Amino acid sequence: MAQNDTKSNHINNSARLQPANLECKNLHDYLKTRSPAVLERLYNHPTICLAVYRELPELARQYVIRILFVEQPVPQAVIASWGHQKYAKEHSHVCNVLSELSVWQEASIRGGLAGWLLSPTFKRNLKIALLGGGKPWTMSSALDPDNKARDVAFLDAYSAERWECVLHYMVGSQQQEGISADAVRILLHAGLMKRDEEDGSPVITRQGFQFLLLDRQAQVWHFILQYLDTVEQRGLDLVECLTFLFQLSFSTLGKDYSTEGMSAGLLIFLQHLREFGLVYQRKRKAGRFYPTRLALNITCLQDKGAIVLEEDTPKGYIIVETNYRIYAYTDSNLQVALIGLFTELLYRFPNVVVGVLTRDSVRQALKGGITADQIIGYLTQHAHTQMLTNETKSPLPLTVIDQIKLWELERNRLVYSEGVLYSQFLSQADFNVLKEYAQTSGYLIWCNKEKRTMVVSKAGHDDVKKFWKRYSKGN
Amino acid sequence: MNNTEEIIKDAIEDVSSTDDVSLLVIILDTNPGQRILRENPHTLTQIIDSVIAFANAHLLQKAQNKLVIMACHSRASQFIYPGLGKALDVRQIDGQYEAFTLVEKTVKLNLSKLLSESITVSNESLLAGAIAMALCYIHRIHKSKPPGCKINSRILVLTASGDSASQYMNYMNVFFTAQKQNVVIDVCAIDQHLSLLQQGCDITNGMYLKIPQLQGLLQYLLWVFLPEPPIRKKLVLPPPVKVDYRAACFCHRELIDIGYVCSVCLSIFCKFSPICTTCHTVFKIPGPLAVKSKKKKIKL
Amino acid sequence: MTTSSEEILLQVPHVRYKKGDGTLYLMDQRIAWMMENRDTVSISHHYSDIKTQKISPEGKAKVQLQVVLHNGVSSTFHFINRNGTQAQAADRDRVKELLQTLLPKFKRKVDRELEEKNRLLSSNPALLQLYKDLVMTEIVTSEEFWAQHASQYTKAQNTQPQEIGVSGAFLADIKPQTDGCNGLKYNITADIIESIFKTYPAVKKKYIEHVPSKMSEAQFWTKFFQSHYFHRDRKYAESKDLFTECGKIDDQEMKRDIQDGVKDPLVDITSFEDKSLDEGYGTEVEKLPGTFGTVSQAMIKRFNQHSIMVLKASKNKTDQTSDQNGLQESSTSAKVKDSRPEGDEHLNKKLRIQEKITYEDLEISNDKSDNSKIQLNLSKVERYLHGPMPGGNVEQFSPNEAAILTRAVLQETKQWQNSRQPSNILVNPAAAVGALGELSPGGALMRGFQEQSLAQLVPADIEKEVRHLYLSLCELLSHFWKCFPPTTPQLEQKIVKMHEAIQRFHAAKLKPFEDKLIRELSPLSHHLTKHLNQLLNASYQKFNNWQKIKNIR
Amino acid sequence: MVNVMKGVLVKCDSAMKQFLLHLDETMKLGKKFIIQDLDETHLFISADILDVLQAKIDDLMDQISFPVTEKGN
Repeated sequence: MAQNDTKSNHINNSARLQPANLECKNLHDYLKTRSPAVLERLYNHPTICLAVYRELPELARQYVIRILFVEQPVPQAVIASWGHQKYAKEHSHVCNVLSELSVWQEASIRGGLAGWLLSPTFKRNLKIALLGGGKPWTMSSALDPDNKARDVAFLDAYSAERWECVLHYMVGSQQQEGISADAVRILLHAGLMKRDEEDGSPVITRQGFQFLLLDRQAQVWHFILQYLDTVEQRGLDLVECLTFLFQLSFSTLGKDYSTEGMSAGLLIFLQHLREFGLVYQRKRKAGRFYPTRLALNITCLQDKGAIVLEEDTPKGYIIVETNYRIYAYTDSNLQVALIGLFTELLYRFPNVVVGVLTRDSVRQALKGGITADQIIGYLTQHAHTQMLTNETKSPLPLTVIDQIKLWELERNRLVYSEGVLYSQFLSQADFNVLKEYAQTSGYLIWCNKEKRTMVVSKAGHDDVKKFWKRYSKGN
Repeated sequence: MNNTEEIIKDAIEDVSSTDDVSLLVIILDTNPGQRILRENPHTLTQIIDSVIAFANAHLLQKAQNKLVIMACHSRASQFIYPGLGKALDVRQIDGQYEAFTLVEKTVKLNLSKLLSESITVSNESLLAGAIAMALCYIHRIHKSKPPGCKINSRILVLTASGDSASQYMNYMNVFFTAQKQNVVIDVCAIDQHLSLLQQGCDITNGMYLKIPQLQGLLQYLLWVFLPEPPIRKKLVLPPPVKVDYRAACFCHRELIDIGYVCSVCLSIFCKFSPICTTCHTVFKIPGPLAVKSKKKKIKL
Repeated sequence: MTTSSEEILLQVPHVRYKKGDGTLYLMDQRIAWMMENRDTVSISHHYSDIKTQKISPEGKAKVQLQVVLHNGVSSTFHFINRNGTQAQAADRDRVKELLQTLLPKFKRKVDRELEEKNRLLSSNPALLQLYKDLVMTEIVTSEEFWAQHASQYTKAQNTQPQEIGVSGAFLADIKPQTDGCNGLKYNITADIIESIFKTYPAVKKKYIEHVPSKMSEAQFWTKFFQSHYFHRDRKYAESKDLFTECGKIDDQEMKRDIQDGVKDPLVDITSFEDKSLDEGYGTEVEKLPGTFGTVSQAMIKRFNQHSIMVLKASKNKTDQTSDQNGLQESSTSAKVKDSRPEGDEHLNKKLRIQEKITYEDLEISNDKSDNSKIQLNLSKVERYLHGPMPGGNVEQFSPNEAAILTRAVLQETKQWQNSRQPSNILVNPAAAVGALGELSPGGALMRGFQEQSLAQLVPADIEKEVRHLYLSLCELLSHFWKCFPPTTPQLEQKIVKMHEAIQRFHAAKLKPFEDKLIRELSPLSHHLTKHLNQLLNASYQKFNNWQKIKNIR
Repeated sequence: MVNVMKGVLVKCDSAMKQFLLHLDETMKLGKKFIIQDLDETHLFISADILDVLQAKIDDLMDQISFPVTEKGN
């Protein structure tokens, strides 16, 4: 991702040169981009701390928990000595993460040693979340039992139905009712859809397709992130919304929560969530709401595919055979449409679709900007339980995986990068000077000393040119 | 750039190793007969609170982590979390994460129930039995788990009572069962050193820790026992000390380095006797030769 | 240039070098060439510089001789004797013969020591490291180093290297290459010749007889190769060849050998049918008719004979090298023969066959003693069930005792329902820090950690450095301690020298390393070099004591 | 003085490069498009040809690929 960013800065986004891929940040990436001030405010809420903690890498979690009860800063050398030397790299990586999220800060100990100190706010609130204390979260004030309580099955059905609405709308399949202008606006904002040139009707973009191939959790998370970007304009408080979001994500499925004590802003937010099916409310003014599976563990991108032990998780429905055949046991148009993105559908029955992965079909998808990994990911995460039973690392047949990757590779046997060619330097010295400059400022794409030839990225051209002018004036 | 990438890469691949569900069964020795409890009952509260906090810390690690807490008594062992019957419906009372509150309430409720109804008879707790129960539970979970998901499960035993010679066989059975099911057994000895359980840890390559003082028990727990086996290899943890596998002679029950083993029934004796007291085998050894044969036996 | 001291061994006129005619001199040190009516030699190569000499093949228009130097430079001399090619060739051969004799002498002359040392260092890295650590840092001088420290290596060098045997395929390895017309060109190297001699003493005899007296070396070999002897398995006979009697001799050899038989009873050199195992297997194959049989027989015979020769060549190496006479060969084999009485020969055979056909792990133990079952009746079985510890610390409670305990615990539980103790009581910071201290490496609970798994903490490069430190320090110390008790003044001097060396080592190597440690990985800095320091101090102490005693005397 | 040209740097394996060279000198794309042959794996070509080229490459790929799956029945 990072590379893509930098590149796409250099090269203007001609789709051929640099296919702009859907980048789905995880919580970590998202928070990194926020200012320390915002982080500080966020850390005032135990829920956020909880979420952040869970998102930390394994080692980091251990470190944090180890110094959670320590008040004074701990020498960095000591912390370094906790891990085996073999994993020193990982250790440093972890330290970076913790600093980036300002979970801990540098603090010097007398004796000049540098030490780490947990951010007090973070520490306090994580403790609260873990051991109690502080004041209850909003939404968890007492309720008299719901006379027609909803069970989990119902909630799942509801949330699925709501969410599918959005997806259906995106692929432009028949049932389009029930999606609000608001949702559309977010889709547009997220660049998942764009207004068609001639008629203003929204059409799905390449990113949209990629979005569709994500797993449910990732979709929701990405969608919500996009939503949060727009939150400010709606006059809602970002921190408040985030907090609430995470409170939801840490709530218990099948339990009802009270809306009382919620600010007006939050109530609006709640309604939006309701529309996307993250929460269920019988009616707007009902004093209670039920969080749905969509809202739970909303940030857990990293452990996708880690099956939760509950029995009622959505079942996989795709079987992939080594002869590139795909059997999808589904009747949902959406899923059929999705499979259709990268397979050639052969037969369709009421409850099963048979397709075959061919070079053309996959290339079609690749042209559409879907990456091989996304295809593979989709197949994997929807793989039928029968596929999961074999103890191999991946449920899909390896031949298929490799072939898909190969098909992708063969497309980019040529790597293009727009640039400017500098050649026929009069003297080696000139060449070196310019090369040095370009290299240091990171514009140099290619160079050859003997031929005194170099290629500078387009973005860098003007800059380099200026420099050259100045230089040649110089002597 | 690239090295951070590769860090992330291996970070990812060790996620793949550790992102499976991890099931922790905590076995808590609640026998009031334990010395420390007899001296000061208040320590029970302290221990319980530490354990609960620790349990919650485990749940905190990953959303899909699973937790079971068992109470081990002088007569019976019981699951106290998740309790029998349907989970009680708790609301947040303060800033604590609901699920954690639930754990705390359930544990305390069930535990006090257990304590009130069972009267203790001896200071010996049925730890072996409790571990066996835990193993059964784990086995059940493994059978019922959906395909394609991995569970690495471990057992943590907290006890202040000493190991009891009378459970020796049961101990060994559970240890080797655990080893076979590759379930790791961790032991936290609160009061006295436990040689038997230590052997258990060694067999299932778990951690054994005799905590120096009760003060800050939680810190020790979090430090040593919170990391799951996959992560432990990355951390520097208290090294496995030399485990004492010496056998005790059948005659005086004393640990011996070198002894006499009956060639028929494998009984162990610290002194040579012409007749094995267990299987009554008569060793045909003339007097003078005894010395020589003794030497030979010592070679064993 | 040419000093009078050099005596001229050979002087050949009419030698052209680079379009210039002149005279070729072979001195005792170098080969030189002087332009005609010039008094300075324009070419002069020391024999030691010369790698090889090459000569133009027979029947070439030009008769030339080329000397190739070690540095790749080569200079070609063209012999232009007025009176014809024969003369030219004769000149050339004279030079060649002489060079042949001279060059080997000088080969060795190239600065042996240095080369030797280099080879030593490069061949064993440990020594190289030692060299780096001790010499390059001027802890000991290079002379001492070679004198003392590397002594065992140098000794190891002087041991006689193993004799190389003859490759069985050495004749096949000679790759004939066709020159344009239908003739083959064999180029044979010195060691090929050597092995031929080893294997075919008869040929060697011939060689000694004929070359160079009757014919030139080249001619000899040409004859050899095209001779019936070499082609003996081809079936056309060619009379009057100097190798025919070689063939005869060898045949006698062969016969004798066959009579002797080969020690290994499992090979049969007397059978000449070419039947591979699977077709003779079970059924007897009838003899193949026609010449083919005989041809192949000859071939097999030849092969057997060849291999016998090869074997013998390597077997009788010692006494062959002692005396270059071909006849020796036969006599030795004769010796071999009568040194083996019949009796034990059978025995050997038996043994050999035995070991081929029996597998001891397949042997069934034939002690079928009484298998009457004895009923095992155990008493006091519970003893098995008891743990291996001084058991029985179990105490039973009397009912009221139990009641008290329960009550105490119960009212403890009462408090849970209403209150929860705040976290800072759960673990107060002090306790937390304490635990942290105990559990971090070097802490109370990490006892035995440092010793055991220090290795895991130390990065590889540091580890390597430590190893080197030990290597060099131990070297020094060993020499230091060897000097005690100092009986001779030399020893005393050496003690002082070594002591200084050790101190230099301490300052130059150990100290910087320790500083580095402190900087890089503080938690274990002192542990790593503790032992090294102990060693050092021990030696220092010893030295001081010794000094004192000396001063007292 | 130094000579400056705008264009696109192409990185490819040498086989691919040969193909490009071939395209270039046989004018398969209607005109010459390689501005400079930089080295074994790099070419500098004119930017405007890009889409045509990519298309060309694609149907080359189509030619040299064979179906891994048999469709139907």
